[in-house]
Amino acid sequence: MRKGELSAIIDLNEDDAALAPLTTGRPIGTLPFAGRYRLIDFPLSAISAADIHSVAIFMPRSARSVQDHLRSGATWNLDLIQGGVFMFPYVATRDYNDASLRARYYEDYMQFLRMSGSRYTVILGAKNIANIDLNAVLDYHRAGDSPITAIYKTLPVTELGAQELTLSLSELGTASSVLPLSARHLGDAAKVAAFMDGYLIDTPMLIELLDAASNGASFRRMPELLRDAVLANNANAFEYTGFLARVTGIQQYFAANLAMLDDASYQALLYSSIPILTKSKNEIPTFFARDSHVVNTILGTGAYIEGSITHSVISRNVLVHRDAEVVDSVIMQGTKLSIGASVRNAILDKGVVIGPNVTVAGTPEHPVVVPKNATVYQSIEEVPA
Amino acid sequence: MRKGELSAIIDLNEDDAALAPLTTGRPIGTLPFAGRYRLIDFPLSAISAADIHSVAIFMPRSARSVQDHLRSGATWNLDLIQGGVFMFPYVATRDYNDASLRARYYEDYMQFLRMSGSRYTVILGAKNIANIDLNAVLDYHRAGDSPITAIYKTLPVTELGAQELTLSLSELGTASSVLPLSARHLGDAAKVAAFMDGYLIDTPMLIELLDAASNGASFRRMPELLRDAVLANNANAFEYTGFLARVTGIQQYFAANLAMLDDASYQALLYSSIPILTKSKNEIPTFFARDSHVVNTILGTGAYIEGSITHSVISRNVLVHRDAEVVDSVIMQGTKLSIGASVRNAILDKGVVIGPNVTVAGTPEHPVVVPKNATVYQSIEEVPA
Amino acid sequence: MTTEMLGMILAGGQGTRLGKLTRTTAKPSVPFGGRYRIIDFTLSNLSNSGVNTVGVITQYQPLELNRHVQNGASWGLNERSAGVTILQPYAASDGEKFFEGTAHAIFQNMAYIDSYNPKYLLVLSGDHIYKMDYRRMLAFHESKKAALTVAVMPVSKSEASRFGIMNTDDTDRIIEFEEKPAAPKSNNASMGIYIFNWATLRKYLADSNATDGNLEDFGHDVIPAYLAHNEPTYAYAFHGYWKDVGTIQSLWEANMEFLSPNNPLNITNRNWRIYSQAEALPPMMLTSTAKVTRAMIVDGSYVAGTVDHSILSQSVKIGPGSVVTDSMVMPNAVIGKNVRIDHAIIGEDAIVGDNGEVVGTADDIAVVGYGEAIGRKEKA
Amino acid sequence: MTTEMLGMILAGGQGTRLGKLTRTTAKPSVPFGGRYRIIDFTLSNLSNSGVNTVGVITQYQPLELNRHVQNGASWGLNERSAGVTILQPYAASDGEKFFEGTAHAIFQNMAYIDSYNPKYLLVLSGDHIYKMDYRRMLAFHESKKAALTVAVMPVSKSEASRFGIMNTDDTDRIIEFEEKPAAPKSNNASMGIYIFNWATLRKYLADSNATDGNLEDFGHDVIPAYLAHNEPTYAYAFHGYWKDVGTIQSLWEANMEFLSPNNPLNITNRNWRIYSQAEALPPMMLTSTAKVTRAMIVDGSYVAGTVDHSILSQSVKIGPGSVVTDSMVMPNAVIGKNVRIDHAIIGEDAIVGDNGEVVGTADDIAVVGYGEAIGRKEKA
Repeated sequence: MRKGELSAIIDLNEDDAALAPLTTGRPIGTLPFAGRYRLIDFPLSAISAADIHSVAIFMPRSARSVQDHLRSGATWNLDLIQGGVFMFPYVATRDYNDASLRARYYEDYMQFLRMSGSRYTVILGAKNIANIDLNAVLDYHRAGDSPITAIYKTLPVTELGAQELTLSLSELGTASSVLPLSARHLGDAAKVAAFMDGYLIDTPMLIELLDAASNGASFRRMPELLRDAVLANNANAFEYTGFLARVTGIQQYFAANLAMLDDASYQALLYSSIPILTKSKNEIPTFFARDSHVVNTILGTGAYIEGSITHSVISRNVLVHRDAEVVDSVIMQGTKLSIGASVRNAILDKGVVIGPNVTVAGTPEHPVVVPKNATVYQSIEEVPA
Repeated sequence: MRKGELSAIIDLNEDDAALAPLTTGRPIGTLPFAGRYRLIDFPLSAISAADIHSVAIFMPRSARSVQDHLRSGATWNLDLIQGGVFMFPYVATRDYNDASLRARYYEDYMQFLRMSGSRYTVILGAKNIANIDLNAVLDYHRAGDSPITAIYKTLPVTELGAQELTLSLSELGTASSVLPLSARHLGDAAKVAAFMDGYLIDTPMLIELLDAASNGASFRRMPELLRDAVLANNANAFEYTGFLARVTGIQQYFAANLAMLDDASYQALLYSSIPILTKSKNEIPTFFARDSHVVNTILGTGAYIEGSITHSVISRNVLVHRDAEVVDSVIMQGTKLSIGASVRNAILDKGVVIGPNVTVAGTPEHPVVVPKNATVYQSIEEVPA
Repeated sequence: MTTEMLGMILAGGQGTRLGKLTRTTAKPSVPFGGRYRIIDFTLSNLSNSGVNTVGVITQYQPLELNRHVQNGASWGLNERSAGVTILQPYAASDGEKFFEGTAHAIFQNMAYIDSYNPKYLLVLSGDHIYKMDYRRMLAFHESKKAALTVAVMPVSKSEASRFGIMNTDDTDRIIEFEEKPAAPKSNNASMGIYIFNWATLRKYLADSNATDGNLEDFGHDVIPAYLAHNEPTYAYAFHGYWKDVGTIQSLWEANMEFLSPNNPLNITNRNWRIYSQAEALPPMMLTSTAKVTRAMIVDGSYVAGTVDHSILSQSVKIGPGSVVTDSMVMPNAVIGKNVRIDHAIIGEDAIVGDNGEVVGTADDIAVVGYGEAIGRKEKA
Repeated sequence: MTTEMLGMILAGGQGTRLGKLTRTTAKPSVPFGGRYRIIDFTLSNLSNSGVNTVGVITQYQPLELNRHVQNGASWGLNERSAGVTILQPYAASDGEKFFEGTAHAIFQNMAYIDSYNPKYLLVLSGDHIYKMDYRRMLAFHESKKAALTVAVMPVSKSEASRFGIMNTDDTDRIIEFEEKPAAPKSNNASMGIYIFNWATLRKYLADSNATDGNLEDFGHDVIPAYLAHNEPTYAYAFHGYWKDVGTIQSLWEANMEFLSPNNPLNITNRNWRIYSQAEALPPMMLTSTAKVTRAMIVDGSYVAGTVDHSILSQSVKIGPGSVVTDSMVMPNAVIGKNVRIDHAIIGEDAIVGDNGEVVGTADDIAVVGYGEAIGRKEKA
C-alpha cells in the first residue's frame, strides 16, 4: 500500500460498565491481556502492519494509562514525520450540547483527516481482540460498491448478549443496518453476523458525515453517525475469520485470557502474520526457584516464582512465594502472593497483595475480581452456584 | 547535574484575555515568536539545557496546537526511556469542585512527581520570554535556606501593569510574598522585583502541598498553592538578569517580536549558552526575487519575497508579492500579501490574505491585529491618537 | 522478515573531482541548495516512493554522513525493523572487507541484504539531484518481467559520449551497452539507477566471487554479463530534471539552476518533498545595510552585505560592504567586511577575511575548501 | 559543542576465544543472561552514570551489533547532538583506516572525539559484565588531578599473573605496571577501564603517529609511556562483581553466576537498571509437560520439557521429553523432542534435532554455534 493511503481512528470511548471494577481507572483499551499486552495493542498492531502512520485516538475519560502506554507511538511506527498519533481529549456529553464547542471538536477531527491526506480511514475500537489484516479489508472495500465497509465475524447466536451489535446482511452480502441482537428478527437462525466495531470508509465521505453532524441541530457521536451511514448506503460486509474474543464483561475477559492457554488460540492470535506490538519494558528474566511447579501457564518477564501455578495467566513482576498456589486465574503485574496463599478462578488486578495462607476462590462463571492495589488478608470464597 | 535530579512542570493555563484574538484558538504557549518559535520553546529549551527529561505539561483548553508542536518531545530530548512528556488534560473549574474528581487530578500530578524520582521540580509558564539557566537556579536553591525558590527580574515600576505579580524581598534577599503590583506599598521605589512565574521547589514539599490541597475543603489551583507556600516559608529569590519580554498584552507581544530586530537582544536571547530548540520544519529556502528590498528584518524559511520589507518579523511560508510593502510589522506563517498591498504596524496571524492594493496600518501603540485565516479586501487604518 | 524492494545507496566514492570540498567528507554529504545535502534527494525519493528499508554503503570519511543520516527520522525512514542502515567496511573471520567497486560493495553486504530477503534490489547513487518515483520504475520492471531494469534519460548526441549508452529494441529491451562510446548509436544515458531481481543478482555475484571475481562494477561488468547471458534487461525512460553533481562545475551549475524560480525540479511541490535534517537555528537576519536579490537564504544566516544570484546555507555570515554574486556559500562560512565573492563555492566552516577576494568565472569556479581560512584571518 | 566526559567503547575485537559463537558476530553482541547482550552492561553503566555521548568502535562483523545498538534509545542514549555512534573502519584521502590496536583505534577516531571537545575520555571494553558508576571514578580522577586513572580490582594472587597488575604507592599513584607478571607484587588487576585527560592523550597519540607510531595499545604502550614520562597516573579501586566473558568457559560461568538468586550483580536493583533492546514478543508459555526449576526464562519461549539450572533467552523452544541442565540457550534456538543438553551453550538460531545430545562438563562446556543444526534436523 502507498504510504499515507490509509489513516485510522481508534475510539476508546467504549461502554465499560460491565467490566467494573477493572475499568475504574482505565478504559477497556488499556486492560492488560495475556500477561503481556493491553487491548489497544491489537488495533494498533493491525494499523502498524497495514503501514498506517497517522492515527487519531479518541481518548476516554481516564486518559493517563493510554498516554503512558502509547508514549511517542514509536512502538507502532507512529512517530514518523509523515504521520503521528493525535490524541483527541475526552469530551463530556454536556460540552457536545454547546453548538460552538461541538463545531470545534468536529473541526478538529476533520482537520486530522484532511492533514492525513488519506483516501480511506479505518475506525476500530479495542474491545474486540483480533488480528485483522487491514490490507485485506481495503482490497475488499475497493472491490465493493459502497463507500463504507463494516467488519464482522459469524458467531453462534448463543454467544452474543442482547445488546451486542450485529449486521443485517442482504442477499448480496452487503450490510443494510447495524442493530442490537435484541432488535433483530432472526427466526431460527443459529448464527449471526456479530459486528466487530470496525469500519473502513472513504475519507471524503467521513469528512462529509462530520461536517453534516457539526451543523446538525443536536449532538450525535461518531458511532451513531457511522451506523446511520450504513443505513443510508448499505455497507460492504467484510467477514473476519480469525481468532476473536469480545470483551463485553468480566466473564468474557476472564475467558479470553485463559483462552490463550490453548495452543491453537495462542498461535492464531500471537503468531500470525500480524505481529502484536506492545510497549517494551526493561524487565529482568522470570526466575523459577528450586521448588517451583508451573504448568500450562503463560508468564511475562520479571516474575519470581517459588510456588505452584497451573492453567493461569501471569503478568510481569508477579511474586509467588513458596507454598502459594495459583490455579485457573489471571494475575496482573506487580501482584504478590504471600507464603501459602491460594488463588483459584480469580482475577487479581495490578499491585494486589494476597496475605499469607489467604484463599481467594471464585468459580469459572464468576471469577472473583480483586481490585487494583488491594491488600487481601481475609479469604474470599465464592460458593459455586 | 545528575540525570533525573530535576523534573519540570510547564503550566499553560495562563490568562490570555488581553491577547485576543491571537489566543482564540491557542494558548499563550503556542503564540509564534520571532518568525521561528513558539513561546513554549523558551521554557522547554531551558529544561532541555538543564538535562531535565521528565516534564508535565498542564494543557490549556485548546490543546491541539500544543500537541502538534510537542509531538514526541524528541526536539527537547523528552523522548528518552528515563523520562517523557506527560500531558495533563485541561480541567474545567467546575470539575475541580467535585471532591472526588479533584482528588484524582491531584493524584495524577503526585504520581508524575513520584515516578520522576526527582529531588527538585521546576515550574515555569510560557509568557515570560527568557533563557533561564536552571542549573544556576538549582545551585542558588541549594545554597538557600528555603525549600522553594522564586525567579524574578528587577524592572522599572513603570514597565509593570497593576495586576502583574511581584516579589516582596526581605533584607535577607528572600521573598516573603508574591503580590500584584497594585497591592504593594512601594513608596517612591523606582524598581520592583517582577515575578517571572518560575519556581524551583523540593519535590517532596510539592507533593505535600498537592496532598494537602487534595484533601482540602475547597479548590485551589497550583499557582495559588505555590504563592501560599512562599508566604508560609519565604522563598529564595533568584534574580534573572538576561533578556526578558513579558507577553501580557497585544502591545507587549508586538514589541517583544520587534525587539528581536535589535542585534543585542537577538544575540542575547537566541545565541546564548542555552540554544533555543523548536520543532523543525521541512521548509525550502526563502527566496528573494530580483526586485525585492528587505532590510532590518528577520525571516523564517520557505518565504517568497518580491516586494519590500523594513523592520519586520516574517514567519515561514509568507508570500510578499511585487510592489507590496511591509513596515514595522509581525507576519505569521502562510500569510500572503497581494500586489501593491501595504502593511504597517500590524500583526497578521497565520494564513491571512491581504488583497491587492489594500492597506493595513496601525500605530506603534495600537498595532492592527488581523485574525487567523482572515481575508482582507478593504483597507484598515488606525488613526494615530 | 520480507521486504519487497530494498534500497541500496552507493555512497562510498571519494568524489575526488570535487577537490577540496571532499577532503574530509563523503560526496553525498556535500551541502546543496541552501538547506540540503546531496544525499537528501535520493533519501527523499525513497521515502516518498514508499521504499522504507535502505542501506547506505559508504567507506570514505563517513562521519559527517553518519551524523546527517542518523536514524533516518528526518526522512521518515525510521520504522522499526526497517529504516536506514549505514554500511561501512568491516572485518570478518575471512578478512577485511573494503569495497572494490559498485557490484563488489553489494556483494560484501550480502548478509545485510539477505536479512531482509528482498524480492527486488534498487541500487542508487547518492550524488544525483533529481526527483523520481521508484514505484513507477518497479511497475515497469514487473510488467516487463525483467531481471534488471536500468533507468535512462535522453541526453544530447554531443553529451552521449560521456555516458553509458543503452541501445534498446522497440520493447525497451536493452540489446547493447556502450560505455562512453565515441559514436553513440542512441542517446539513452544510464542514470546509475538499477532494479535487480535479488535472487538473480545474488547468484551472479556469488558465482563471480567463487570463481574469478570479475563482477566488480555494475556498468563495466554486471550489465555486460547480463546481456551476454540473455537476462531480460530493460531500459526505463525517465523524463525530468536530473543532474550528476560529481564535479565542481556541475555542482555549481546545479546550484544556480536550483536558484531559478522556474527550476524544473519544482522544489516547492509539497506532494514530493525533499526532506533534510533540520537543525533548530534562529531565523535569518537581514540588517539595515543588506541588499539581497535573486537569492536563497536559510535559517541562522546573518546578512549585512550585498547578495545577488547566490545561495546562502545555514548560519552563513556576510559582513557589511561585502558583495556575493553567482555563488554558493556552504553552512557556517564567515565572510568578513568588504569581501568580493563571485562565481565561487565557499566550503563549510570556511572563513574569508576582510577585504578578501574569491573570484572565479562561469567556466572556472573558485573554491574555498572546508574550514579553509583566506584573507586577513588567515594570518591569525 | 562540549561534552565533559565522552565514552568510547572498544568493541572491535573478534573474540576468537569464543570460537563458534563469534564466527558471524562481534563479541559485544553475544547474548547473555537471557535477555541481554554483553554490551548492554557497559551501555547501561554509561547511561546510569550520565555519560550521554558514546562512541562504539567496532570493525569485526558489526551488523548485529549495529542492529542491537541502533540509535541508543533502548538505553536512553538518544539525546540530540549526543547519543551513541557506531564507529567503523573508513577510508580517508590518506588511506584506509583499519584499527591496529586499542590506542590506535582511538587515534583513528580522533575527528569524532574532537567534534565533542571532551575534557575527559572514558575508554571501556564492550565485553565485561559489571555495574559501575563512572561518576565516582571521575570524581577520584579529578580529586587526584590525574592525567590517567585506571580502574583496578583485587584478584587472588594465583590469578594475578593473568592480568595487567598496577603497583601503587600509598596515594594510589601507579608507580609500576607489570603485564601478566610471573611473580606479581600486588593484586591490583587492570579492568581495562581508563579515564584520560583528552588533551594529554591526544598529544601522545598525535606525537606517536607523527614519529614512530609505537603507541598502538593502551596496556602495552600507552601506560608505560605515561609512567616513563611521569604523567600522574592513578589506580581507582573497584569492589564489586566484575567478569571478563572472553572465553567459552568464563561466559558460561558468568551466566551460571547470573542465575543465582544471590548474584552479587543484583540485577533486580531498579536504581541501576541494565537496559537492553526489547523486542515485542509474546509471553513465555510453559505447557502441561513443562518442568522448570532454578531457571531464568524470558518472552517468546515455549517450554514443553525439563529445564533445571539453566537460562533460556528469547523465543527458545524446548520440546517435550527434552532435558536442559546447567546450560545457557541463546535466542531463537530450537530444541526438539527427547534432547539432552547439559553443561552447554547453544548459539542463536541453532537447532538441536529430536533425540540429540549436547553434553559437556563443568570444565569443558559443549557449544553449538550460531545457526548450527545438529541431530536429526541436520540432514534436512
